[in-house]
Amino acid sequence: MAEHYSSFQRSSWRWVAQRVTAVFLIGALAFHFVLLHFINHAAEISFAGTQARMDEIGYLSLMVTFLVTAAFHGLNGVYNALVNQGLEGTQKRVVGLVLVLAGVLLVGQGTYVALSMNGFI
Amino acid sequence: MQEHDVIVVGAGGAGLRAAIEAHEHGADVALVTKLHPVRSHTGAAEGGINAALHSEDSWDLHAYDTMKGSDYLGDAPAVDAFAQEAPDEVIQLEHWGMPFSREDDGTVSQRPFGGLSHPRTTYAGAETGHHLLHTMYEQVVKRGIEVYDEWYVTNLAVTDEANPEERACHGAVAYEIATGEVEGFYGHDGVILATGGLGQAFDHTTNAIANTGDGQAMAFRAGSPMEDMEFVQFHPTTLPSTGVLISEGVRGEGGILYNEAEERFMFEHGYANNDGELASRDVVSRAELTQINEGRGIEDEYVHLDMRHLGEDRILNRLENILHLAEDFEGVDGLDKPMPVKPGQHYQMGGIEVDEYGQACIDGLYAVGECACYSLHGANRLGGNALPELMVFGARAGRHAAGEVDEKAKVKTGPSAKSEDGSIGSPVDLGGVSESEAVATDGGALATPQDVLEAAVEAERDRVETLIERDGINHADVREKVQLTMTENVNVFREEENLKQALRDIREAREMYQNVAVRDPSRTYNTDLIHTIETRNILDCAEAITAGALAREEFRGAHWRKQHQERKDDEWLKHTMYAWNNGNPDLYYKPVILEGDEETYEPKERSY
Amino acid sequence: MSSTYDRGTVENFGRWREFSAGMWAWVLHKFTGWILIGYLFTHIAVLSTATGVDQAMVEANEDIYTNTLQDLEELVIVRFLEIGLLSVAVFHILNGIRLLMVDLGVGLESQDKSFYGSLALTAVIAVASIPTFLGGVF
Amino acid sequence: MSTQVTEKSDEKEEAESTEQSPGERRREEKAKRQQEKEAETPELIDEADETVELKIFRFDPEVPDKEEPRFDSFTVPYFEGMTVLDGLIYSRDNYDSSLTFRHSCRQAVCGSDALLINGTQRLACKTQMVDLEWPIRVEPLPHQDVVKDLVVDMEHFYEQMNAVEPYFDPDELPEEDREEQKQRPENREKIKLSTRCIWCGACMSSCNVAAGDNEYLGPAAINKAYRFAMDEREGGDKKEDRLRILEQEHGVWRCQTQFSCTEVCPKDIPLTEHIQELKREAVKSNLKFW
Ligand SMILES: Cc1cc2nc3c(=O)[nH]c(=O)nc-3n(C[C@H](O)[C@H](O)[C@H](O)COP(=O)(O)OP(=O)(O)OC[C@H]3O[C@@H](n4cnc5c(N)ncnc54)[C@H](O)[C@@H]3O)c2cc1C
Ligand code: HEM
Ligand code: SF4
Ligand code: F3S
Ligand code: FES
Repeated sequence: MAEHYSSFQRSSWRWVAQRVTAVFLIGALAFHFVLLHFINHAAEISFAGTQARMDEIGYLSLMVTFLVTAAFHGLNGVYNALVNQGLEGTQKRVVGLVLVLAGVLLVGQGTYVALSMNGFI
Repeated sequence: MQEHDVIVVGAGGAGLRAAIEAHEHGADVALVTKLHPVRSHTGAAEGGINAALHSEDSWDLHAYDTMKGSDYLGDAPAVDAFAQEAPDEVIQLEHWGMPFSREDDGTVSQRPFGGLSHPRTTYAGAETGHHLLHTMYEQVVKRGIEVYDEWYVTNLAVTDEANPEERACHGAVAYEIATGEVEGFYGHDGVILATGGLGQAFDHTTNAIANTGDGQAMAFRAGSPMEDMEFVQFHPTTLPSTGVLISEGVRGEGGILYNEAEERFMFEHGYANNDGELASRDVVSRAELTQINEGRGIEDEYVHLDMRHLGEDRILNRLENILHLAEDFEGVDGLDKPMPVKPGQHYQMGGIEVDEYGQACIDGLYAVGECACYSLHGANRLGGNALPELMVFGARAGRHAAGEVDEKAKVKTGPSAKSEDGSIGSPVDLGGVSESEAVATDGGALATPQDVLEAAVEAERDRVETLIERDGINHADVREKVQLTMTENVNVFREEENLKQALRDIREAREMYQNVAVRDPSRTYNTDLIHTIETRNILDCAEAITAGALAREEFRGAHWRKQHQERKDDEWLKHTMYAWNNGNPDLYYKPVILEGDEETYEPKERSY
Repeated sequence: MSSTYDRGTVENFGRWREFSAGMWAWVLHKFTGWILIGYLFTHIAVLSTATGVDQAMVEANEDIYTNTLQDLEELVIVRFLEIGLLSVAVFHILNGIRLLMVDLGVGLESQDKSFYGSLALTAVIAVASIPTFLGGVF
Repeated sequence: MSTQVTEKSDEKEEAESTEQSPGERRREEKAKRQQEKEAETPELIDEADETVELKIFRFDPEVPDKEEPRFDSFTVPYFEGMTVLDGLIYSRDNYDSSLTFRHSCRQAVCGSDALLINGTQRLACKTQMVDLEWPIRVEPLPHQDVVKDLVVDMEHFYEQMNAVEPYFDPDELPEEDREEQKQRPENREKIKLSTRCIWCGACMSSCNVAAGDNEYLGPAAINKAYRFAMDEREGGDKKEDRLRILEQEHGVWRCQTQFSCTEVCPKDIPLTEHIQELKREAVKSNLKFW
């Protein structure tokens, strides 16, 4: 077990980022829920309503940031959880890659969706 | 076979210190220990470690206090060396990071302790021993010293010339507890025994269950005499069910002892009209036992130590850990009820006879720590003097074994130091019961050290096989018999008839031991086997204690004899020596050395 | 010591009964976190119906996006799932706050109480949200 | 050479099934006694013939009979103040001398006898039977290989302890021969709790992360590192080194603040707090370089 030292990695930035995104997400998620379930009831959602909201550049960028932070926070969380359970070597690298890929796809698709709602695309 | 320069047996404070020192001087050291080092009983020491650190204090005051405390049975060369080197050792510990308690200016704190003329007990909270043990183990890890933990040393590889002083120790035989493997450890430059106390010879003790006097018994059977074994310290306040120590601090703060009739017997029965509960350990222990024996004990077993009147605040402030101890180990809430206490065996002043470098009379054999007797504590050890002893003499022996010491020792060892024959007046035979117990090895006939070791290994393999293969009784019955008779007859009170009874019982136990067998057939972690071998060692230690107690007809230090109520300096200013002599023990005396470096110590009345 | 007994995963997992507050919090936080990230993927997938909609349909509120969402919302099961999602999110937030406090070294002594608190508050919020979520389905 | 429980204990076991367990009864009584503290003579319960049943895990790779792990029942006489260790010793000395467990000091300083008692990691010597539900179930520490009966292989634990360079290593020492290094009392106070660790392994055994990731340093080793990293006598350079060790993959970041380590530690060391503090320290020291 002496090769602890060899698997050297200063992973504190991920730890910090997980907390920082969490702080942001507290607000963002609450806002999202309240807005789309309590103010505007989900059942009454329509594209027009969505479009109206998305037209505002502030709301759009908030939603995109929300998406990016949530994706990072969630996928990093999943990665940590798996690694904590003792994922090693190749397996670990593969899982990391898959998660990064999934994240990129998620954010890409999400942004594309948001932009279509906004009418840019 | 494992080969090293120095084999250290035991990894408590003494063994670790010896190993570090030998290693510092270039020796290749192996620590062989039946417990992982941090499990050693040094970790239980609470009070502190004495050293003359202050500029107003000086080593000769410490030496004087120690000599006086020993009731003038200390040897001056050992006492002087001890007091001179203790400060260096304590500072050394500090430099190794020991978390000593601190004064506001950042220097280490020292507190007053019984029998000391200056506050020189350095401490780390109420767990000084724990910190000392861990600090030194850390240094062992740092140096990469090889540790064979959970290896039980069963015997020494010693040649068997007729005269023990001509014998040589070439190593030790150890049993790997996890696997049942018996192996030889060849020590080019010698073997240092540091196996600790022998509290398990008594049924009520503050010592650990692993403190079974293995080192004393192994050295004894190899021909190195045991010295001053009758001096056993009993602590007056231990919990009755477990023997866990309740610190003197409770009485220091004003705790009161009561008997069943709720009498404050220390005063009301006139045991100590001035100091009461704060009289010295032996006085209080004897008072408690008198009460119990006269039927005024609670449940005929213990007395009460009451601290409730001190008030919750004061107790929580100063004695909090006592509350935990009483609650955890006796199930008693000290804030709510008086705590049951009774005297318990605490420390063995005597041990393997060694000089002030820790050398036994056998060439290449050293002993340090509680298992050794360099005649430092004499007839009575002062509180806080055992931990510095581990350090000072551990270092000295380590240095000597590594070949760094040229001076000749002033303390003489072995049969040639004899000044006078002794007699015990034992009602039964002492020593070995059967022929097979007589000889350590066939060394005299064997050519090389390796042969001696191999022969010893073979003998131990046989012993293990026999114990496991045969049918017989459980060692626990033998152990219990010895422990009960020791506590009953060789306790605080010693009367001739009782001592003789104890010798008879020990003899019977020895005979029973001929039929012990290990029930557990497994080679994996066979503690049944280990305990069975330990019980054999307990027998030898118990006998040596009792024989010495019967021989010494005076009252000195911790040794009290009913018919001999005074210290007899004319006749008894000498050490009791007990030698195995191939199974036929012999008791003799050797002189006390009172001429020190600076002055000659004059025996004075020991009063405080 | 040729062989030792490794009690293995099954027995180790059997120890859940002996879990203490902090461990339950850990398990639940993981669990809720995974649900949330899983939901995020689903969510984006559903929202993807918003791409390439026909502006004419939008005017009539008949585009795929609007239809999909409103069809989904008509399902009672979806409404219940939403309550579940809210509970999951609320617990994750509350326990997340608890964990952030722990990271900052605040209130470590009452970590178990704050966990129970998070659970209770989650329950309260979930119950309180029922009218909103179930409004109009039945 | 039977390794079976004596029949005597089996018989007793059967006779032992009352609706209310003795443990419950005694705990109730204890509570009652506490209420009646002021009352003149608290009623003394006759404990003379009370017995406790211990259900003890048995396994020995070498003894055919014990190759399959099983539980044996031992019924031992109860006395006031009896600890679980007392019960184990009694069972071994009177019923089955092959019952194997580590123990030495009997006073919670040697750390040999951390066991899983009624589902929680505790020191057998420090656990009063009255405080438990009866019968008492005793198992070896989870997440470690069992060598035999209650003895587990501690090697891995020791390796983790050694992996944090567990020794004092000051940047410099005082010049004078007999001069100590200065340490402020507050600084000693800060490391005090962390220095109490007795290497019992209870914390490590209770941590689920450590169970999953064998290389995780674990709470005890991190706490050991804390003891040095926070000791002002060592100096800043060494502290950097220490943080670097703690920050590696299997170091402090692994901790998921499960708190079970803190809960089981028999020396009441606030382990989670120490780990969290080190995480913050590590972040701080990294920020310095950015
Ligand atoms: C409760 C208590 C409180 C005390 N308080 C104080 C105090 O405040 N101040 C003070 O100065 N002194 C105190 N003492 C006394 C002091 O602690 C002891 O005398 C001292 O610690 C003994 O140390 P040691 O190294 O000789 O032995 P130990 O620490 O007992 O170590 C013995 C070592 O030998 C090993 N060993 C034994 N037999 C074998 C074998 N056959 N094979 C292999 N290895 C073996 C063991 O594994 C262990 O590592 C106290 C003692 C007790 C019991
Ligand atoms: C809104 C407020 C949120 C807060 C306060 C929050 C808080 C946290 C914290 C502190 C952690 C770290 C746990 C640890 O590593 O010790 C975490 C983990 C995690 N979070 Fe969140 N989170 C929030 C929202 C979300 C969202 C929206 C998602 C999903 C998209 C999410 C998914 C996760 C996941 C998957 C983990 C990993 C859990 C694990 O398996 O250990 N969180 N969360
Ligand atoms: S931190 Fe506590 S539980 Fe862990 S090994 Fe040390 S004393 Fe035992
Ligand atoms: S139990 Fe494990 S996860 Fe952290 S708080 Fe303790 S180390
Ligand atoms: S026997 Fe030493 S800690 Fe329990």
